[in-house]
Amino acid sequence: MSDNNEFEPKIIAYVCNWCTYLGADLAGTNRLEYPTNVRIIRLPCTGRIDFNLIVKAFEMGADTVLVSGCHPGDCHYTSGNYHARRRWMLFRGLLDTMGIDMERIHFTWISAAEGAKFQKVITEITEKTKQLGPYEAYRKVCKVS
Amino acid sequence: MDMLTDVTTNTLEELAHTKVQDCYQCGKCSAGCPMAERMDILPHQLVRLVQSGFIDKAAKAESIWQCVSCLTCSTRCPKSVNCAGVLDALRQVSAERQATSPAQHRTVVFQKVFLDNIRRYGRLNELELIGFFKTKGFFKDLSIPLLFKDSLLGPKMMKRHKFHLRGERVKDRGVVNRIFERCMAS
Amino acid sequence: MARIGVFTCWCGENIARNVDVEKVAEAIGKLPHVRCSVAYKYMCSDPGQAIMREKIVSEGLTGVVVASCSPHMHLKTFRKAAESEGLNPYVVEMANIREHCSWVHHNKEDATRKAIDLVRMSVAKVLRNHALDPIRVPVTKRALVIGGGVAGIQAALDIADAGHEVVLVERDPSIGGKMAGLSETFPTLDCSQCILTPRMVDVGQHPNIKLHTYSEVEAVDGYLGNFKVTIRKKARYVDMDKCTGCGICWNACPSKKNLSEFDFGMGTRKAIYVPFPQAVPARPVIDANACIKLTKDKCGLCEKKCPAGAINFDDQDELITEEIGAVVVATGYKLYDIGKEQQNDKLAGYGEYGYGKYKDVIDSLQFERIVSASGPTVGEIQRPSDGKEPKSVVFISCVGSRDNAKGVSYCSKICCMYNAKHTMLYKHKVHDGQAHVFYMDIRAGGKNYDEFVRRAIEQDGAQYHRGRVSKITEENGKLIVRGVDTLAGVPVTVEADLVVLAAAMRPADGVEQLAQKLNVGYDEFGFLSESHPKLRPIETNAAGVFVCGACQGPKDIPESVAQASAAAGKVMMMFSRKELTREPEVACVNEQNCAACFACARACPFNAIEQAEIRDRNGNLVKRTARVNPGLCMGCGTCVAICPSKSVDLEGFTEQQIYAQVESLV
Amino acid sequence: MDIGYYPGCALHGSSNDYEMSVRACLEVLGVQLREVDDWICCGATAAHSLNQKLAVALPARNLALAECQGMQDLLAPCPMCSMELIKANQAISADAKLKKEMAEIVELKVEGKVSVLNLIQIFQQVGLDRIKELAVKSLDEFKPACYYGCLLTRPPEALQFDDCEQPSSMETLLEGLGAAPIDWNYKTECCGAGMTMSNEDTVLDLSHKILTNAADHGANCLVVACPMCHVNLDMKQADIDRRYNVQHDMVVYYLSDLVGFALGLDEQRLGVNRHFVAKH
Repeated sequence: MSDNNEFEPKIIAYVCNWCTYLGADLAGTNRLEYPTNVRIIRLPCTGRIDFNLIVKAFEMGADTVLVSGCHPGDCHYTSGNYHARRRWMLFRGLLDTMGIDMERIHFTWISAAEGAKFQKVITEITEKTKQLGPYEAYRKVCKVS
Repeated sequence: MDMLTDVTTNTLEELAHTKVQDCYQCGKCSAGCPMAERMDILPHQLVRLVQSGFIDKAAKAESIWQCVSCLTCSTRCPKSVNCAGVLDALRQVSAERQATSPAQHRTVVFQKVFLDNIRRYGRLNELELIGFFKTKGFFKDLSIPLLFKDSLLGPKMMKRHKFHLRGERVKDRGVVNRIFERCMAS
Repeated sequence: MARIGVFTCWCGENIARNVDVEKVAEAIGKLPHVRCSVAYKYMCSDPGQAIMREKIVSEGLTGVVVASCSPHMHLKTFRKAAESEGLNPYVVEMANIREHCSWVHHNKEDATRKAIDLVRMSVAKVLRNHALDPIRVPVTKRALVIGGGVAGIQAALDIADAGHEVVLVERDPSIGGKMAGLSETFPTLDCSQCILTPRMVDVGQHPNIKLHTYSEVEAVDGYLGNFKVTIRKKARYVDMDKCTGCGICWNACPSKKNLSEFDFGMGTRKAIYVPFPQAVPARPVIDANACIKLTKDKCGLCEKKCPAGAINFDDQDELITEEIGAVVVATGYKLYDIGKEQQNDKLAGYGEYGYGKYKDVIDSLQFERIVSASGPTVGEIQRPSDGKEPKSVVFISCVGSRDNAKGVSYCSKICCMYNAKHTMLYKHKVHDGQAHVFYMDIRAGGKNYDEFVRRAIEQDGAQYHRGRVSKITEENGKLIVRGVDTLAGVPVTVEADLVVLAAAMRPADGVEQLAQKLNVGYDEFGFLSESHPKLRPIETNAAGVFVCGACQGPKDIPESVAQASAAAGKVMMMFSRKELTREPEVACVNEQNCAACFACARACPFNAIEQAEIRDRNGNLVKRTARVNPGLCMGCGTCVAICPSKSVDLEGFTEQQIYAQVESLV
Repeated sequence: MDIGYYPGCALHGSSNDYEMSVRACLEVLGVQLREVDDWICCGATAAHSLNQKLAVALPARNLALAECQGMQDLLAPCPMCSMELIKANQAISADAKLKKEMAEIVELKVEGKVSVLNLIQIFQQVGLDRIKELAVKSLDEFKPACYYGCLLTRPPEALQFDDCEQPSSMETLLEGLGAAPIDWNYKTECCGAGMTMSNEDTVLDLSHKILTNAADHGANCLVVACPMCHVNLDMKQADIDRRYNVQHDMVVYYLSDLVGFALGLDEQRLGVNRHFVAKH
């Protein structure tokens, strides 16, 4: 990646411990290759993810944030992911108003059995972020304020 | 020339707007089909042929022309496979080739004449359709009885005013023709 | 001053091939607070753990990061190792540089860079970890079993025989469940009642079992080891203490034509009745909707005739509470409703089969009653419409099962076997009759199962056609069954006298509401969710609640019984301890900051947050606050995200820890 | 009530008796029909057998015409037309790409938001109570076998009309008007429909079974709401009789004929005198 000056995005993924984290484990067990740009932060449940964490990630230099948990109905904690989804619906508008580029936030469901989906999602998000370029706009705003 | 070799399962699926791989061959389509007893290849077998990529064989089946499009198969399918749509698609594929059997021949001719009729008038001219169909049928497979079969019925229908002698035609026949051109072209 | 030790694993070639582990160890060694950073071939091996233990002591470590595989693999291993040297296990973290790095990235330089990042994140986190103590809770050594079918009976007897008290709650007037109504059982054809009723009697007489029939669970409070359960005892109108079960009342009752639930409508019962002669308890109940006294205030014959004076028309529902430590759910199944009307809008009926329209189209449980020696026809096979012996019977598999369009997508598992059984029982009783089976696949995996199906075909002459049936109509007293034999490739029409539909197995009514009371998950079909499909098949995600039998998924009798004994085993394990411990990674409220909005309490999937009051020494209310019950909290963190005043945090995943992880990436 | 009206070729051709009956009946019930100006054929089976695109385009043109002529509800008494219109309607409203493509092909903007109704639905909208109020005569001499055929209820996910296996809407209506509909087995079996001309054997066989079953269950007439069913069961009945050497003598009414009788209309008004099999 350092061979040329191609932009290497920084992607932070907040994932739940029971589905997506295990999905990523499965991708590993099956040796499914994907770009190295993602940094996974393990949380018990997507229900734990509040939107400050998303904002914080951008503040700290993330170019894209991924939130991923269990499929609806599969939550280890019965309904945490429903809360996450509901909150996401609400904050989506708020983040949008705040001027956060919604193309840089991704919300997906990846189960423990979906190693291939994890690979696909990470690959696609990395590609997309490369096209979007670094999230300078946000950091500039942060500096000003 | 065999035009079917390039027809794949996917092509069929697109034409039929359905996923044939969903079919698990329970046979409920064939069980309920009012025509099954006359069919050489049953509906579930046709779907299986398409699943396995034997489109040639499926498109040559006489049974696709025996289908009455009653939709019983699609309605009762536990996997929501549009079996009637698969047969429609097979007919479309097959119609582009030479007719291979009288059953197929009669139906294709009828449907082509039907569409031709609409193309010209915008609406169906039944009298002309029957006349045309019978003549074409006569020339193609020399079935004279067919030509006269409905001749007994005609006068009775006249008597009951069940015909428009001239038939109706729409005002804007140009647009009808253009619609046909655009659909046939693609 | 924090002193962190970092141990990077080669995992043989697994990590070392694509990640330069020595370089990782070196880079991490330079981080502040890191006292030692070493790499070793196999950290999880005994020598690997020994290195870690040695460093904990020699360096006086206050925190440990192991950079190796997934924490799901070895976090427990390393925490245990640390604990053995006196370090609190919750100051050990892992960095997953195998599944999430070396196995998925092939460019060694990039992978090494990422590995360093991952370890750095874990170091940042562990710096903010603190010691946690396992949560200890006392345990009430008394179990609740919900459902008195064969699974519930087995679980109750096993737990009771181990010397613990059991409270068994059954919704119907008698225990026995579906099995009590079966004729004979596959693959041995032994009589269902003969094997079940002795066990029912055992339950009724067991000194450790407290039986509540005609009762339902109303509410569940508390947590693992300490549940308080409210049970509704429905008005029975018969005083159980006075009644001797002599039978004078039901012989006297003039209300005769009520369809028997036990016979699935194939027979009738009185308004005061015992569901079947071997019922436990052998005490009657009055059907309030059918009783002439209760509906029209006339009659009252049973009361007049009862020598014990046990009839009480003023009886009311009664709520009682029981304190228990563990719950076994064994609520069983019901059959998919084949008729048009459905409770669930995802399902539609099989209008084409005429169930409910033609009297001689019945479901499998109804057939069980027709063929059962204890059934309404005393085992004579007679069809419902005219009582004639059917000479041709069609059995149809997968009615509702494996039907995405109108039914459920899953296979109900037991129907292939009982269809074979039904053809045999039929042939054994009607020698000149012919049984036909329409099936899609024969699923007969199990000891002596496939042999059993072959016997039905080869010895008892059942005619099997591979194909679904499309339509059933009635003509001149015959049912015209239009199917297909897909193997022969021909449509098949059978003129039948009786048609038996093998309807899909669905969870019993009300199980979703019960699951909500217990905080147990359930799938889209209403089957209760086990904790892990392979390794924790009996546990649920609600601590102290176990499942067995068909409430968890379609099963046959042997499987239900095995699972019930397994559930009993889990309960006994719990009861063998003086107190229970739970993972301390739970939420806790900063009660000073809490604004008492209780948004957390509403969001909590486990009802683990209660409204508490802080009072001063004189008992004056200082403030109200949310408070987490650590016995109930499962540690999902939903409350943390929802709290507007940031007054809740989740141990093990605190705001500080997560923020530190993110910040370490700059 | 003022609604759009798409008669389709059959009602303007050999089934003009059906149109007479529908128009006469709805006039009494106070339903004004506004015919789609310059409508074209829906394409029927021929289009979806030979060209899938044409099978959408032909109905799409009619939907577009109805839309730009300001119609919200559209009565299509022929179930074949009705089904083709509904299917095209749903396909277009669900698929923006197709919507655009169709607008180009048919040279008119089409949104797919007209609500297409069959004759039974119109009667339901008027309401059984209202029809009863206007009725002058009980239908008690009729013991009809209500025949729905294939396309009144199929495909169920598209049409969302009645129960596709055990429909009962015609029975409910006629029972309300004093008739005694019988229960029978062939309510939704196919009569051969579009095969009338190309495969007569099939049609005769299927129709024969239907007529036989209706008679076996005690029907004294058959009621249909489809021009093709009427052709096969009425016009072809003499052929069926000849071929199977029977004498069916089964009068076949359109649903609107019976409703019309109840409303006091006579056979001439309803076009019943044009049927082949006469009441004896």
